[in-house]
Amino acid sequence: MSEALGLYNYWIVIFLMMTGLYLVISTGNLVRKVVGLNIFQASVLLLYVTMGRVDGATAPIFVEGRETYTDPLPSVLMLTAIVVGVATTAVALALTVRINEAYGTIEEDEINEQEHAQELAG
Amino acid sequence: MSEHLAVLPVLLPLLAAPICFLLRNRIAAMGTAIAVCWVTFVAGVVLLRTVVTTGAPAIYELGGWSADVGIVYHVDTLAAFVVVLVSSLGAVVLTFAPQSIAKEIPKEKHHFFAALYLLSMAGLLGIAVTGDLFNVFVFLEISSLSTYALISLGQDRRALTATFRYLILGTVGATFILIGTGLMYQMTGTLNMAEMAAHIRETEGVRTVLVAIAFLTAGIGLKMALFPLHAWLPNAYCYAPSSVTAFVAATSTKVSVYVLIRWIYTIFGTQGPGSMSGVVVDLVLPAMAISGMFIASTVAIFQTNVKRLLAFSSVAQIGYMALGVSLVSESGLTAGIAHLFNHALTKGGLFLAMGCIAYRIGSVQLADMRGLGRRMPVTMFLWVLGGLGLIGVPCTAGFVSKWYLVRAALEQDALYLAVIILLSSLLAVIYVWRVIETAYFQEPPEGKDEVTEAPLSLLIPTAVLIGASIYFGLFTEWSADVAGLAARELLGVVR
Amino acid sequence: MSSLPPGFLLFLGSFLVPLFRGKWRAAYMLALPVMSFLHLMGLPAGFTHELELFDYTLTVARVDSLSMVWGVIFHLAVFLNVIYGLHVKDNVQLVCGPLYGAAAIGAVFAGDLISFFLFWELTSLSSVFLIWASRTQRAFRTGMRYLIFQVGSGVALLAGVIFHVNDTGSIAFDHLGVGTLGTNLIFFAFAIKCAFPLLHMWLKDSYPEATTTGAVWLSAFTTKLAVYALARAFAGTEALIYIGAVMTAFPIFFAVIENDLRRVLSYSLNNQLGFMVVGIGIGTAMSINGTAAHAFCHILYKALLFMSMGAVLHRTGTVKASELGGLYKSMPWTAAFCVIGAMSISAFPLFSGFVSKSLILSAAAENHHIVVWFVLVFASAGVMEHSGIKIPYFAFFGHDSGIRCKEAPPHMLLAMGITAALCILLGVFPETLYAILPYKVEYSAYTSSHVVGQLQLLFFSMLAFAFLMRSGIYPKELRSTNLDFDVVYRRWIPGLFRALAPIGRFLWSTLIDGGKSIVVLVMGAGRTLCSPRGFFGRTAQTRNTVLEVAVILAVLLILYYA
Amino acid sequence: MTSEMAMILALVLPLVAAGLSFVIRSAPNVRDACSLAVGVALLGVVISLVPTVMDGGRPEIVLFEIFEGLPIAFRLEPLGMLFLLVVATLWVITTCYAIGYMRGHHEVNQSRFFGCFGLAIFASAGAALAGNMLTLFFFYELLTLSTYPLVTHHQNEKAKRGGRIYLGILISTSIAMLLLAVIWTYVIAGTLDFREGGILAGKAEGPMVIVLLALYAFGTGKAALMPFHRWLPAAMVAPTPVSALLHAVAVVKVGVFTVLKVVIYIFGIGFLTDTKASVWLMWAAATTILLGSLVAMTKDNLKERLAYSTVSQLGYIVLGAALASQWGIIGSGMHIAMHAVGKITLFFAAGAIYVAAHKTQVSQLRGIGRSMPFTMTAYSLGAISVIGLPPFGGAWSKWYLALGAAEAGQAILVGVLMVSSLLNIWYLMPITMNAFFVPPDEGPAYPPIKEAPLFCVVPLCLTALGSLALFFCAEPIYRLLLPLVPGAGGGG
Repeated sequence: MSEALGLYNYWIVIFLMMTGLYLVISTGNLVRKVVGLNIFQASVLLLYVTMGRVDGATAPIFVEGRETYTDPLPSVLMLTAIVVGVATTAVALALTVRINEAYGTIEEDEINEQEHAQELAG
Repeated sequence: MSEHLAVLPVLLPLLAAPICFLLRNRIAAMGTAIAVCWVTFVAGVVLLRTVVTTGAPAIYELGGWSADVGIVYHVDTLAAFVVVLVSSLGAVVLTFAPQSIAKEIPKEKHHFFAALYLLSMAGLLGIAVTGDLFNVFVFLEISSLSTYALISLGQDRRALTATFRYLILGTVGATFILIGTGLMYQMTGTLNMAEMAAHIRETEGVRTVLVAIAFLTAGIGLKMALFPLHAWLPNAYCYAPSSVTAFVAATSTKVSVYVLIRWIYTIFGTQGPGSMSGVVVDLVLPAMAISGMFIASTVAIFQTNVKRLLAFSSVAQIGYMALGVSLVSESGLTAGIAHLFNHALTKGGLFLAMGCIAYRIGSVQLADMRGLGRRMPVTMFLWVLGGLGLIGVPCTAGFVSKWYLVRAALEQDALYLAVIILLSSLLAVIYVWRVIETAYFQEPPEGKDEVTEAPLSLLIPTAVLIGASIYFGLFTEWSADVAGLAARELLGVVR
Repeated sequence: MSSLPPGFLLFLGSFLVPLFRGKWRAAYMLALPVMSFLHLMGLPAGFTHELELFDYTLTVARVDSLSMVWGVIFHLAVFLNVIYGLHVKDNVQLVCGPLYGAAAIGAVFAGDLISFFLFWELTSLSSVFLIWASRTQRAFRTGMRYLIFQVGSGVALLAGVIFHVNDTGSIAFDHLGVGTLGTNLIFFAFAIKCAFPLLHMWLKDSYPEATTTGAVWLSAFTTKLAVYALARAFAGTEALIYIGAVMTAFPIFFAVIENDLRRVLSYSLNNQLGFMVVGIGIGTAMSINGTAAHAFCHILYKALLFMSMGAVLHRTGTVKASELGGLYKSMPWTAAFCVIGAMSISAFPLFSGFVSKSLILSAAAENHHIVVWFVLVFASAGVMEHSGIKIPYFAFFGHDSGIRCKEAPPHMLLAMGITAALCILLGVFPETLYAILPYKVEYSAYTSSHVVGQLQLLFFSMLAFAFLMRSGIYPKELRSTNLDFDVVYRRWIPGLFRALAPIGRFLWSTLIDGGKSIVVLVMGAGRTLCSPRGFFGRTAQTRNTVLEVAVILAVLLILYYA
Repeated sequence: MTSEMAMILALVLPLVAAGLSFVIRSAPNVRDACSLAVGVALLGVVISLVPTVMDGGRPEIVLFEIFEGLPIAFRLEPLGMLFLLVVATLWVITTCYAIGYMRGHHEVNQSRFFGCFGLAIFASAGAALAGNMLTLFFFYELLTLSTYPLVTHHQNEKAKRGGRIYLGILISTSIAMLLLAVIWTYVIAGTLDFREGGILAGKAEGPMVIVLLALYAFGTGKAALMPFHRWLPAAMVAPTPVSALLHAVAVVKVGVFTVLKVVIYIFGIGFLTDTKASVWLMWAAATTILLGSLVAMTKDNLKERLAYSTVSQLGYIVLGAALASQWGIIGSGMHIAMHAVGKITLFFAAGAIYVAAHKTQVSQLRGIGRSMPFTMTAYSLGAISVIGLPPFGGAWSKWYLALGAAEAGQAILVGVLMVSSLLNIWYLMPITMNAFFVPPDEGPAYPPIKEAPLFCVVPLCLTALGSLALFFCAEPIYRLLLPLVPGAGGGG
């Protein structure tokens, strides 16, 4: 039990992941979907940072008397991932704006109806 | 120069992209981009020749950091082959683009198009050459993000929703890959794929690796549009600008398949103790591939939009590649790799032909293609040749890959698999013939202006791709033979 | 020139007939058989002509004593037929007649089974046009049936030869004898052309439908060729005796009730063949001689009878017994020739039939086939009844039908005259005939017992005919078509097909409909699922697809983890 | 000129003809003259090859490898020689005929027509010369595709439907079964070369041989073995020269030629005889023979009737192959030539009737022989040859086929062959009879002669005489084919 609780970071990761995915699935609002996606990505950031941690280690900066350091690489990688995430969010939001201009709504159901009508029209 | 060969194909478009963006001049930007693409292509060909003739992979350590700490570009035959595939199709399609986008994209966005195109290409090439798993994710996202932007340039407003859908799913897929990568790093302590493969045999945490594989498979399945994870593809292909469709269809899913091959064969291993690919190749991939081959082909039959039809056909064709990969044999893998290339040529050519048609009649609806065989004879003839390639008629490249695939199935005494492969290719006959019959046997719609043949600047790139798909149906030295070489390398059969 | 096979000149020459017109054509056509005959006569004894083909050595020509008899009479028949048909202008008949004769001659002289088969088929092909040339609907249907029978015989022969060759490796056309599959088939092939009982329908079906001249051509060659073939390959086969005996007897009944006089002649032809078959079956030198002689004589008098009926048909347009009568006033010469023919077939002494038939009868008696002998005697009486009396009586005498027409054309009369003369000549001087028979003959037909016996028979049957006519018991001539065994293929088999057709159609349509509905079902399912509105084909909503992705990930996790 | 050169020429010349037809669009006379000239040249080249093959020469050309150890290669052997000869001869004649027909009929798109025709001949020549199964397969498919525009020449709804069935059956059988068989053979035997004695002996066994043979036999849809015969009647929507040369000669003969090649050079006659794997195929072929004839009887459309007759006749050839006996093979080979000449005459006649009188149904042909005596005489000769009666070429091939059946101990099959002849009579001869002996339905009883153009009539008379000549000149064909069955010869 304690072992499972000891991995609480992972539980948080999984919780965030599920929340993100659930948001994407449950909502028809495009902006909320983007937010869900962001949460989903954030869970991964946490996952990486967590796995880089070493018990009793310090930040990977040379300090006298410290033998163990956390693995710096995951954190570094996550910097890239954050950039990617931001870019993605930017593109997604830009698209949402364009969709709003084109369809007059950002609700997926309504957009779908409009597209359906367009398809029938040819 | 030659020692930098491995990095050149990535570097050139990556550096040229901002230049194009900054040039702002439509003609200058497109000119630069085209020139860069062709130079990249030449570099890719030289790279492939070097790799094939020396028989050793070209390795480039970025910044001089060695594999355990830095990022290493590791170009073996397969990677070089994919580089040539992407750069060649990129170059040809971009040559097609100026005239095509003139009608489809506002003029002030052309430099933007050029930059995005180069960026997307750089990302795809990067995936091919890198030996670092995280790097794969980064390049994947570079290419994906630029592709989203490219697709959203489509005239139809549905391009926007299609892009959004692609974006959501693509990001989910990429994130899955990221998760898988992280888990793998956790288990092996390295991001270099070769080293990862070495460590994976010693690792205790088999379960974590299995979870990683699940995430990676689902993620890359999404990216390569493996049925039933293909939902983003049809509309994205359908509503994107013609040249974007051609480029994306020909390269992006193919590179994803490459990634899959890389993981299965380089990291997880397929033979001996410690091989982790068991369920993937035994069950998951074949099941998805076969259902895709049949269902997506059947869906293609009922389409009224020809680009959408071709998109669903792509989903089916991805199935062939995945099936080839899952067979874990020399000819199976050869089939998968050769089909990457052959199908890229064929489908690229077909989408370019659709571009010609869209350029002239402004529509890609089947109903609007009535009687087109007489009005645009050359374009339709090229289309027919490409269609035959999809079916896998002899003398086309599609035949070569099908040959290897069936052979691989029979070598494993899987007669049923061979029958399935051939039967599913018959579905292609139906959807291809629907278009041919419409174009040749129906009277042109009334009230439309007289349609003439597409301009040469569009026809020539189309003809080059279709011609290549015929050429490589007969002369396989630089397609299937190289694919076979790559397959042997991956399977550890020393040549 | 002398190395050419017999009949070859005639064969090639007949193709050139259409090139000539008028008198030239007449001269040319008459010259053809004459030249061919002279050529045959000029050939040395034991002449053979061999040809290498496909590693076979074909003996295209083999002249020996047996084939010579048929060779001579066939040439004669061609000559007489040409005279008889001089009025014909139809190129089809003009070519096919001599060609038919040439094919028969070729077959007679063929020394191996392959060339024999080739000529055998040629006789079928060339003769069918003589029937079709009547240009009536009946003739067409009849012609088709005739052709099927003839080619049926041809293919049976071919199959037989093939099995025989496969068994023995020999293609020689010599005595074969029944027993193996191959020879049995060959026997069967001959049996068809020889119009054995139950295989005879084509004969009485087709000959009456042929043209005036065509019937005369037909009567001469096909069946006699079959007799030759039987004599060559199956002499001494005992079954033939009984088959022959049946053959002589049963057509009589049909002949008696038949109205169409040419059909009556066909039945009697069939019955005469029976005598020859019996001769072959007995298989002694004497009986074979009898067969050969009978075939020789038979060709002449049967031709004469067909000629006379042809003449009647030519002038009056009918040969129905019920419509004719009293024609002797208009056509006295024809009537006279007909009577000569009738007396020949009835085997009156001093007529040709007598000298040949008695050979067979004697052979039967000598070999103690008493029952058969009685049957033959009965049949002889029957022949008298229907051919000897009925034909001339109903056509030329009997009640006067009131038809007044011209006498037959001169060339017909000439042909009939020559034939009649030959009939009498052979009857009076049988030695000329006996001289060319295959075996040496020490036989005299004109012994008192023969003559008296035959005369008694003839007079009694005449008496019977007179009595029956007087008392009105003689069966009335029916205007309908008399069916005998051909009821099987003209009524029953079509009937069977008609009965089975609905069942077949039902089964077929069920199959097709079933198949169609399955296709429709599959197509429907495909359309429902895969059309742009269908489950697989529609544009998926993001939420659903992400859900799918999540589900698939879950499935994968379970699969990998398990 | 070396044999290899001649072989290359034999392949290139039809391509040249095709190219010329496409290029010289504006000058029909020049174009047609060129086609004819190239045709004659091809015939010359092909004939020049005959002595080499007769003397036992087997010239070979290897072009380039497509797959490892699987080149596009050509090798001339007797069967291919015969087939090539038939195609080349009939091509010249058909070109004459087509010129007359297409002009007499004012057809459109004549350049495309002649171009595709040349391509189809190229494909046939390639199939005839193919040195391995892969090459043969390539040309087989090329033939399907190049004939599709010919079948659908009229580009109307009917043509479309016909084309669908045509292509649907031919492509699907070849891809689903033939290709499978080819690849399977390669996997088993490691080669696809045509070798005397076969390449499968000792490598395949048991039911696998039967399955493989079935894949080949049914996969070769062009052989029109039932139930994959429907494409042949469907193809009759094409203009008659196409039906004549392609669907009576080139296409269907490529089909049976493939089956024969497979039996002789892939399986090997001895191997098939030993394993008895082909017995079922005999019965399948026999069924096709009989059913084809029966269906033909029910057809009133002349071309369709002829098409079903072709289906039945192809059964003969497949039967000969399935017998896997010496004489069966020789009979099959001969029948390729004999049936080709006979059937092309029939189609020519059908086309001539269409051009001159615009009649397509059998029931309309009463009395037509009076106005078209040459055509109908030729028809009759051709019909008799197809039936297999002497003195026409068809008699010899039937002889050897039946001999082969007897040799294989299949008495019933001999019977089938014989019954089939009777059925053939039943549906072919009434046409002759009605044409010559029945007065026309309307108009005068003896109408003036109104034949099709001379370009149509002369070729069909030539082929009719050809089928006659083949009876007397069958010996060379026999000699040519004899090396196919080592151990045969010597009177049988």
